[in-house]
Amino acid sequence: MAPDAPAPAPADPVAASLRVALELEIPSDVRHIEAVVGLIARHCEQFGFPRKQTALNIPVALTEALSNAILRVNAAGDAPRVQVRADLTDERLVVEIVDEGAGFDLAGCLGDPTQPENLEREEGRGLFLMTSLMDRLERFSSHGNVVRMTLLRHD
Amino acid sequence: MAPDAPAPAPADPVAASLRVALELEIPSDVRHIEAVVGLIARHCEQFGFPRKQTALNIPVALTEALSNAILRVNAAGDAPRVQVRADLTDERLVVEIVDEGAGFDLAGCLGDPTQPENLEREEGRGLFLMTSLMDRLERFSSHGNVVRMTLLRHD
Amino acid sequence: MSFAIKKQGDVLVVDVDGQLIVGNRNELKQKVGDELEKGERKVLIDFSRTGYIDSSGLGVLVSLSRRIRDQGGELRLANLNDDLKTLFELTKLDTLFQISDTKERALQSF
Amino acid sequence: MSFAIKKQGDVLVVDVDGQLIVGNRNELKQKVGDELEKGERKVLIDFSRTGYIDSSGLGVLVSLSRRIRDQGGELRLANLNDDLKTLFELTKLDTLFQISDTKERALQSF
Ligand SMILES: Nc1ncnc2c1ncn2[C@@H]1O[C@H](COP(=O)(O)OP(=O)(O)O)[C@@H](O)[C@H]1O
Ligand SMILES: Nc1ncnc2c1ncn2[C@@H]1O[C@H](COP(=O)(O)OP(=O)(O)O)[C@@H](O)[C@H]1O
Repeated sequence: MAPDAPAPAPADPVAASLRVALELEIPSDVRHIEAVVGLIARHCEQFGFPRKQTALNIPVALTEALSNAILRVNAAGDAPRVQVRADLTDERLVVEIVDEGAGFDLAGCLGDPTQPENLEREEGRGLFLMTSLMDRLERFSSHGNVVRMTLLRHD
Repeated sequence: MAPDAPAPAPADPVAASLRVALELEIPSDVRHIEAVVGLIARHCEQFGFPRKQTALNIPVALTEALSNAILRVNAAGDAPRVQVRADLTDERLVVEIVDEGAGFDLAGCLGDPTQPENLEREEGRGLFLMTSLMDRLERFSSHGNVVRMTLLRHD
Repeated sequence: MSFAIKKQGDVLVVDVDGQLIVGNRNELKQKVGDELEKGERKVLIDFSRTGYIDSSGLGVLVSLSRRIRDQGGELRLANLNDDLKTLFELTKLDTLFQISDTKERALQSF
Repeated sequence: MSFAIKKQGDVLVVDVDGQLIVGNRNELKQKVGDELEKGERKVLIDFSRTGYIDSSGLGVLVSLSRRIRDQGGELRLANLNDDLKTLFELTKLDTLFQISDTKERALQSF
């Protein structure tokens, strides 16, 4: 390697190959939502996800999933906890929210809050926003009720 | 919850329970070392590791492990790659560097470069710095030659 | 996050600072509710300093809107950034609320 | 990372900007080597703008030190921050090099 004319560094394989997994657990309390959302949005920012995704899609969809997990299961008493797992690459975010509830029928619960008769309802926009703001929404049971959301990075 | 006197938010369970795993792979080329080191040091900073650890212990030990992996195995030709895995919590960093070489006898290779007769040698300080700057250094074979370093967060 | 409430002429102006989400929506509901009980009838909510709003936050806006209308009052929203506009469009709530680009226009529209 | 070389009186002053590690140590070795061939004998390496140094970087400093001494010259190091001092102490290289706290003191020490 000639010191005065070093070969150009090859394209950035660190960013291209990087995969980041986050895992955390919070008590079932809505006051922790913002910290979790901030953490995951910041990691997506560092990966270069566009501003709209880190400021709108990710915070809103994640807040919905977390508040559903917290509010539905909190009623159970018994200090339930919510687990959050995020898996991030250059290309997509996959985030899983796990609560201790019995789960629910995703398709059956998904209404359309934009219908005129629903427009003035206070509730019922959470799952709708999750599907609208994410590319994929899944629910399954695996050591708890898991809601998995996938967002592709669109530039 | 009375709106004018909300209960104080409980201690930060997000930071306390958070676990971050990073995985990446680079071509065996020393020019990628700084990017990998910067990435991992930055994540440790975000976890609140003290400045000395993120500016000295982590960068130097990681640079040693990466350059050993790159320089020892590069000779083999055949576009070898180096894998890096970091596992981070509030309490410690565990980082593994995996090369495609046959491995080496860690105890046998560990000399003492501070002995007077070694002081003017150009080589032989890498493993010594890794053991000095980290709390634990291990080597084993598992889909390649794995060097694992553990650093406890000391405030 | 916090809500600042002040009077401008006969309009109650509410600034939403930070997120309007499940964790603080009741605070907004209560604060504006208290003012309605004191007799306020014109309410302007200013979102120029707002981050994001979740479905609970939208739900509180819907409920306040109805409550104000039922008492013969009027509600205006102002200064939604592009992300918040997207949110109101997605949920079609842009058809339910009277939304102004600036606070001045919102004040004039009462 | 880069190396800036300038003359100050009869002393060659080398600023190490950024890391001194396996990826750029040869550049330092070569640049200082060239100057030695041109007849320079007093060399001061200034670390005030240096990040971290790895064992390869330390190795180059050791080899330059020997080479300069063999040619009847002198090498001084200056402005090591606390982290770099720790590194020189760990490796006992603080006993091999003449290290000054400031550039002025290093210049006076030749
Ligand atoms: N984590 C969950 N556990 C149990 N039920 C859930 C969960 N998330 C959503 N649901 C069900 O889906 C329904 C619709 O949720 P959503 O669209 O968020 O509206 P809202 O929460 O405002 O009722 C909820 O009323 C609930 O029955
Ligand atoms: N990843 C590796 N693969 C094979 N051998 C290694 C590796 N890392 C270290 N070694 C062995 O350990 C020895 C000491 O390494 P080190 O202390 O870093 O000194 P240096 O690399 O300067 O010789 C090396 O010379 C090499 O034989």
